[in-house]
Amino acid sequence: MADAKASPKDYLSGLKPIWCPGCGDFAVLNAVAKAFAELGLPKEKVAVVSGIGCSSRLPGYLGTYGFNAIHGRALPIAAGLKLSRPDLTVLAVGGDGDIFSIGGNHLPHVSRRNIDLKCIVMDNAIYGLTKGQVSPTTPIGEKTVTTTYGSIEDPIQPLKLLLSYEASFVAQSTSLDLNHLISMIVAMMRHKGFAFLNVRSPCVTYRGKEQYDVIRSRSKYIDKEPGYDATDMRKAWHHAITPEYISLGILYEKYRDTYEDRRDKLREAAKAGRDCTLTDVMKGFMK
Amino acid sequence: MADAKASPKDYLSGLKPIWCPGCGDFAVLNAVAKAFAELGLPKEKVAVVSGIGCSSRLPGYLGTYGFNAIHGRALPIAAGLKLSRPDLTVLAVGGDGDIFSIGGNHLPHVSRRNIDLKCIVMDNAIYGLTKGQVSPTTPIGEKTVTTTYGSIEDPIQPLKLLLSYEASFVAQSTSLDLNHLISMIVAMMRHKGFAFLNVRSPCVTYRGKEQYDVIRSRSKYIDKEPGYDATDMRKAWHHAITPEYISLGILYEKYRDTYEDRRDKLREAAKAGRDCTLTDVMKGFMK
Amino acid sequence: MDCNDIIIGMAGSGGDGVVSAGDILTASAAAEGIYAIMLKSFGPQIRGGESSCRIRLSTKPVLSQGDVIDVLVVFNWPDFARFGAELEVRDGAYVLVEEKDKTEDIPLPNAAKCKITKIPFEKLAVEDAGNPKAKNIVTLGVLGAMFGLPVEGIKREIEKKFKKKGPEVVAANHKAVDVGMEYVKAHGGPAELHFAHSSGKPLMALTGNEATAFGALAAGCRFLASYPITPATEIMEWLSREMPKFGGTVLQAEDEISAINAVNGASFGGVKAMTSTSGPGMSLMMEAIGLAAMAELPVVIVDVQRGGPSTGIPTKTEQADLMQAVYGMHGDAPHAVLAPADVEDCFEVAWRAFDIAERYQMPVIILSDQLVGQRKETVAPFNIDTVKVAVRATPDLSEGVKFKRYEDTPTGISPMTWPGMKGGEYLASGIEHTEDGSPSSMHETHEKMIEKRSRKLDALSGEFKFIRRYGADKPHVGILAWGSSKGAVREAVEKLGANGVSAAALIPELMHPLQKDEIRKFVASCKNLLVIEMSHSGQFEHYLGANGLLPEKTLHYRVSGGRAFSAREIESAVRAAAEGVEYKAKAQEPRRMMGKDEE
Amino acid sequence: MDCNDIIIGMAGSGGDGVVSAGDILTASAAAEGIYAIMLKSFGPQIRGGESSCRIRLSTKPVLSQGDVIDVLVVFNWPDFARFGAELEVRDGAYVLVEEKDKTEDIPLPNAAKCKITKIPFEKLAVEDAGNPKAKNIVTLGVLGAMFGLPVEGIKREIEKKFKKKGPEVVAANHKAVDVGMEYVKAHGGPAELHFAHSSGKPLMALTGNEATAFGALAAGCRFLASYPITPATEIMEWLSREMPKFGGTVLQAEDEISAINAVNGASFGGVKAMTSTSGPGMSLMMEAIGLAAMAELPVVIVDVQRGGPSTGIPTKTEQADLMQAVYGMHGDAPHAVLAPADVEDCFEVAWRAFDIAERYQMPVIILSDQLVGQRKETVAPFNIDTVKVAVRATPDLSEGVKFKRYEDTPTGISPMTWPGMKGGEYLASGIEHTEDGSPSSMHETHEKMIEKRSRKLDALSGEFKFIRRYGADKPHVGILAWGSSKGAVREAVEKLGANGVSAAALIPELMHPLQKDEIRKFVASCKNLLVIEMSHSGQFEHYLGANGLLPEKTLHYRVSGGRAFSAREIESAVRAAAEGVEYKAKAQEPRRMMGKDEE
Ligand SMILES: Cc1ncc(C[n+]2csc(CCOP(=O)(O)OP(=O)(O)O)c2C)c(N)n1
Ligand SMILES: Cc1ncc(C[n+]2csc(CCOP(=O)(O)OP(=O)(O)O)c2C)c(N)n1
Ligand code: SF4
Ligand code: SF4
Ligand SMILES: [Mg+2]
Ligand SMILES: [Mg+2]
Repeated sequence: MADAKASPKDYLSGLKPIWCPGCGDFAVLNAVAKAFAELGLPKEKVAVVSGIGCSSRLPGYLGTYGFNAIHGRALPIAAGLKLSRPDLTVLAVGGDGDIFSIGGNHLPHVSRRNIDLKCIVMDNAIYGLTKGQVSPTTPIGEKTVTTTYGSIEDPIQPLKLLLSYEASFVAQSTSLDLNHLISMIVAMMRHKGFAFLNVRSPCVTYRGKEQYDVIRSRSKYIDKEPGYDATDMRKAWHHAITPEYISLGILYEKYRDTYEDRRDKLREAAKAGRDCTLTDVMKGFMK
Repeated sequence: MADAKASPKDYLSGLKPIWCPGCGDFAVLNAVAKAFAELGLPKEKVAVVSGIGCSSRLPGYLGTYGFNAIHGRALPIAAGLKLSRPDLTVLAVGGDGDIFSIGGNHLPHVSRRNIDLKCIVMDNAIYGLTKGQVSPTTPIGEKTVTTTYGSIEDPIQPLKLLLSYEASFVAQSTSLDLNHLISMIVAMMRHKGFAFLNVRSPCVTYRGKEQYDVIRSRSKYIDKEPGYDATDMRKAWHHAITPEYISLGILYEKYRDTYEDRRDKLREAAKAGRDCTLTDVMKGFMK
Repeated sequence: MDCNDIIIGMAGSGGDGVVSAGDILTASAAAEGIYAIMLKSFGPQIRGGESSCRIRLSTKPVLSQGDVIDVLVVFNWPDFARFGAELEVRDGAYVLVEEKDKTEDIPLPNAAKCKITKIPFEKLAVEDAGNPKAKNIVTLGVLGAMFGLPVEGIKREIEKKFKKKGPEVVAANHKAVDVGMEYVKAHGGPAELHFAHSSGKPLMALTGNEATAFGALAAGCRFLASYPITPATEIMEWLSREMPKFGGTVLQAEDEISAINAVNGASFGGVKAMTSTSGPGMSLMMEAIGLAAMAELPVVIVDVQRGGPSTGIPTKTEQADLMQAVYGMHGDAPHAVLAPADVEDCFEVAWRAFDIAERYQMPVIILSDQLVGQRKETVAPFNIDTVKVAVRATPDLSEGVKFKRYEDTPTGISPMTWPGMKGGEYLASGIEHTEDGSPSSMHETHEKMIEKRSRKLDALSGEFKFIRRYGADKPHVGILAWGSSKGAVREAVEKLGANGVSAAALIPELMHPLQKDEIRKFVASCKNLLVIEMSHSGQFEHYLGANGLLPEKTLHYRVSGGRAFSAREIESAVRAAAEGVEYKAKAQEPRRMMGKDEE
Repeated sequence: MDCNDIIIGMAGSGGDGVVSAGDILTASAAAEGIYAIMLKSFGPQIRGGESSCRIRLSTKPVLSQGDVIDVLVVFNWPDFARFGAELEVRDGAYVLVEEKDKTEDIPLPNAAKCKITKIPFEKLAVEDAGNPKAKNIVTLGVLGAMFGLPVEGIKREIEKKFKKKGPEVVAANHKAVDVGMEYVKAHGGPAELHFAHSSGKPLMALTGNEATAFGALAAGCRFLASYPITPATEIMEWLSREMPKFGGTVLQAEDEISAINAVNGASFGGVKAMTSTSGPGMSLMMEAIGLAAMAELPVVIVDVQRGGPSTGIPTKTEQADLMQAVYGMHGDAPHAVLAPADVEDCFEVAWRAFDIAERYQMPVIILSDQLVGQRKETVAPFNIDTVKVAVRATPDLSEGVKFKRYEDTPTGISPMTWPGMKGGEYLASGIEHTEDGSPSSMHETHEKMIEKRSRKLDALSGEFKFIRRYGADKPHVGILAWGSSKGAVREAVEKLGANGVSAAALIPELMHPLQKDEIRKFVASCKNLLVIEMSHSGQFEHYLGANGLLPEKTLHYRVSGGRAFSAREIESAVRAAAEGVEYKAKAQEPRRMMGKDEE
């Protein structure tokens, strides 16, 4: 299946991104294309689904199948696609507003079902496309166009949530380190089951260029520590909630049956060894 | 404020519940009325909001203000009510389908905002009112009318979720122990901030009377352990996820500023020391 | 007196098993080739509350649940009272009551005109059949012996039903039937009223929801994502059992928004996909249905209507989601709406919905309702060979040909691809886009693409005919009605015709886009026009008006939901319309019987 | 040549500051008592993309953004091209371009007929004003000197705007104005076209969204829960700043479903509450709006319409959420819909929406649109004293009087309580209920209560008049239009009247329930009827038809959204209608200029 000669450019549509100069999402786009190339994915077998937001423009810049859908619904669309087309590689992407705010209820359910799809959040801690409103990851106290006097809400901690949802792969990276980002995307695509990657991707327009410095100065590559065991939930938890640094790397990865695995068994049970026809089924109405 | 002569009956509407004989929700209704009486709440200052489900019928059986709304929306309605009427006692109630499935996205946000309202889930691990479909807390493998061949989804763990959402009070009780249930409700009502109580409340019709035995045999009163410290998140976590027993009691309670506290400060900041009139504001349009 | 059309009603507490008795009776009718419609009704309690059923049996196809009851069995009068107008009995009806009931206490307005028969149901069950729970089975024996119902068929159904529980259980229940029959023989014997029938070709017994689910399966639907909701859940329940046998998937989603979007995703993947819901769920789906319209994805949505607005009356029917189904999305979002009118229709409408969705690449809403969705009917086995399994138009992907996903074509239909097709990669989107799928905010693009998408509706209404006409050619009164009203309307039209009143009815099943020419022709042929619907605000009438189809003077007969139309009231409405006046339903008498109205 | 009505357009890249120049110009007009309407337009880029604005200045109140541009400033032609038809210039217009631009490359179809003037904007800013970013301010100086715009006012606005940044910044910008003015003096001096005006009473400059927010605040709204969405977000932004000063709360909810339900909760608590959104958010709110209708809660919902369906065109206007606003809920859910037609209206409509909601206890939808919501207008200060602050009807709670929350009254309005009122405890519910609020699934209860709720609409349409009529008494062509179309329509009617074409227009602002009598009267007075709207499918026309208000022959002029109507095209449509024919907008010429259409 792998195509040896794949180059990242093959995965781009050629449409010029309308992101602001300096936006972190450029790096994510590049990393996705490079990761796809590294994995040699046939591009007609890849579908990238997004909601609405600056970040959700990403599928339009890829040359794979893409679906730039509605705000917050990348995950259920991706789930429906993957469940009915298990042969595809399905990636959902979006922003922190898209996936944690309006779309927040899809995460626990897609995680517990362990559907074999991937999700990248471009977390800029702001609503970019709608011009700078507070998001669920915006720090408390921050002034935005809807928090004139500073936000009074504690933000969510995405990694902690995903761990408690039992996502079978939880990682974090940033737009500042392209190579790390690529490696994380490659790893998540190789994982079997639901994989989640939070990317700290600065919005230079509404959170300022300083975000680059903030992220750079506070990053820590946790899985580069010798002996790091990504199957240790307690450690993962610790790295997810520590206020000291921004944990980068695979915090947690543990395989378990996917929804698709279990469904295959269920189908076997339903068929009970024989192929069923419509006529058979109709007979059920005659008892 | 407290009314010394309050009796539990004063808090009931007198309408006969339509729950099945043996349903766990009867105990919750009784416990709520008893807790209200114990706290001596003036009944016109109490509002109980619910969604749709067997459990959501509860407000109709109380003599306080009640709102039996739509499926999944008890929390945002309660939040809007409490935020605009901070003088009231506001309690949201509902089922596991109501609050964890369709309404699941309101929990993280009401928790992180720490709005001073209370939420009781009557968790029967099934959809009762709609006659027995799988719910997000139904154990894997269980056969229901929508999982003919056994459920293939891992259930969520409510207490774990609420802890990761930073609810400032997280407790669990059961319909089997009325006194414990009352004490938990009293404690949650006394807590300042968002308080969450999961009640294991058997659905005898769709999960069988055996549920009573299952719960009875597996219960453990964790906060009766000597020296139990409810502010220790790590311990709370442990009790929330342990597969060995069903933890009963207050797993976690820690005070922090409520949304209302912070909003009061915000209002002061906005006013900047002077009362504002419509004419003042209109002048803003003339710069 | 022989009859070939009989209506039996039963009411009791949850434990009395009246619905289960009704099911057995209906199934045995099906097996004997007797036509039947069975309606069930429950109180708000999940268990132990009151329940009732009414079964109409006939040697000819039955069109509606019928008007007044010929034979009524009541185990408990307070329970009966909760069903009010649903169980009205005719003068001269047989009313079978527990021995202990006092005749003078029977709260029927026309009790004096009924044949009250006291039967010790309880005692027969406990003492003679040896099982208090067998009261309903004893009753079947009684009914069989008294009115000539197919007792052997009933016994066969009992055998099928209890087989799994072992031969003793079967024998015990057979005995209960015999106990009932013997009691009749010993006490007055068969009644004068006798259901005359002979066995015919076996029929199926199924509900509209089951027929819808089966129709979808037959059309090739292989993905269903739904969220439980009364009165639609049986579609998901049935498919969760049957779909996996065909390699399909049924997902109980976390909510309706997730359900419809998963369906959008599956459809994007080239798989036929559906969701099923009722009013409250529909409301939540509006945004994503609009997405399907914009992204031009074939999806099927079933709305089994119930009483509204809001939570309304979940267990009872209404026809007040019509405007939402047609106009509920923001913006101009082309899609189709189909309405089944009976159980058999559900099958055809379901597969046709897929046929339209897949060929026209748009959402298709099946607007069913509780009355068709949850009633059980006996119908001849479906002819599976009639089902068209639609295939989407795909483009030429050969090298050098530029593929434009949203190409502007004369029909508005653009050949489409889906993942896996090399060279067919494209961006589906809910944002306005050019022919090649790139986002655009230009008015000119918008005008062109909105025009293209709407053209599909013209193509559809030109090609697809799905409308039914009954009755006289140039009627004195012409009825426009839709959906589940059809049964009572058709029955009324036929009765009126037999009685010399010239009436006709037109029932569109393709509700959107409407087949305007057909409706105009019909309207022109009628002297008086009467619009009949179960919507207090008159949604259907407004909708016809919106399409410019109503003459200046249009009469209407509308009620809110919560009950089924009877042919009798339609007759009255038509007779009034013949005089040019509007008919108002009388306040229902049985209402006075009830104690407290709250549930 | 003196004129008192001038239209200025500017286009450039994000960094060029054309919108900010337009804002300064508009604000200075307001301060001088000059009437103005300003439209801005942006490319899809958040930053650095193209942007444009057009400002119409007049000594008399301006009704629309105007047709063709008199003075155009273009910094960059590719940017200009993206705005296509939005910036059409008249023959003879002044076109100010960068010195380096080649006249023969100017891509205006009528370039040869324009007065092309080359000005070294860039150079003046960099070299003379000493700041490349001051190009837009230099331009204001140029425009002021060339066309007689209020330069002193401009300087005062600059002072206000830059005061916070210190006197040096103010001085530098003042200097930039001077640089522009001096350049004009040195090179050819003032143009022939001269905007003749004298200072009048100062006006306000604000957008429709701001006016809506202010109207709500004035009506006593103290709770807003919304979710950001273009083009409605400014309502939340403005209130998040002002509401806390009045002790109110603004919650940015996690989604629209949460927002509207929080509003339901606040209203249940007796507090005036509102949410603001656009099409996609409206779609998500349908279920909870139906709940408010059923539970009879006063809530206000603002839908600032944008291009649809689905995500559509978020930044541009359309009038295609009308049917959803009226018919989008499942079941029969009585509510009202109001549509503001200009910025001033937004204020009145907002407070009236609360007045209706609170007195009739039902949801009221304000159907605004991007064109009124985001355009800036100068208007006279609002008369706050006209605002009625509605108070809900409360019941007699004295001992011994039984309080029935949903009492069946002649108007359908039942006095209500809210938490805190002793003895007024009740259960609000979305399930059908009896007068005392207990759940019921009886048809009889349903019929009675649905009747009661719908009666409120009769009471409202009887009592409340909100409709406007312009033009001749017995017009040759009568126009029915609504919302933001009003400006262009009214302007066209006035122009046509002045040119001897007898036209009139009726603009209902209470869109639901419609004031049928008024509309009927109007229709009867017209020789030809023309329905004008910005919906490709003709939602308004369908809606009028649904209400039985259209004569057999009705003409229409409809386009999809993505642009504003011009008075000129309305004139053409009316002239065609006078001949009994329908007018079709020509494919817009400027379109050909564009390279790639995608954004
Ligand atoms: C139902 C709905 N609500 C709101 C919006 C408006 N909207 C578009 S994008 C967006 C949020 C953008 O923030 P985020 O998801 O963080 O993405 P970013 O732009 O920051 O990448 C919002 C609120 C919408 N399109 N649809
Ligand atoms: C929007 C919407 N979707 C679905 C339903 C149908 N419905 C009513 S209650 C319910 C679930 C009941 O389960 P749960 O919340 O666990 O409450 P329980 O009955 O078990 O107490 C569902 C799916 C509805 N009323 N509204
Ligand atoms: S607004 Fe922010 S997130 Fe959006 S493109 Fe610009 S920098 Fe990126
Ligand atoms: S169905 Fe279950 S949850 Fe509902 S009332 Fe009966 S026992 Fe209780
Ligand atoms: Mg963001
Ligand atoms: Mg439950």
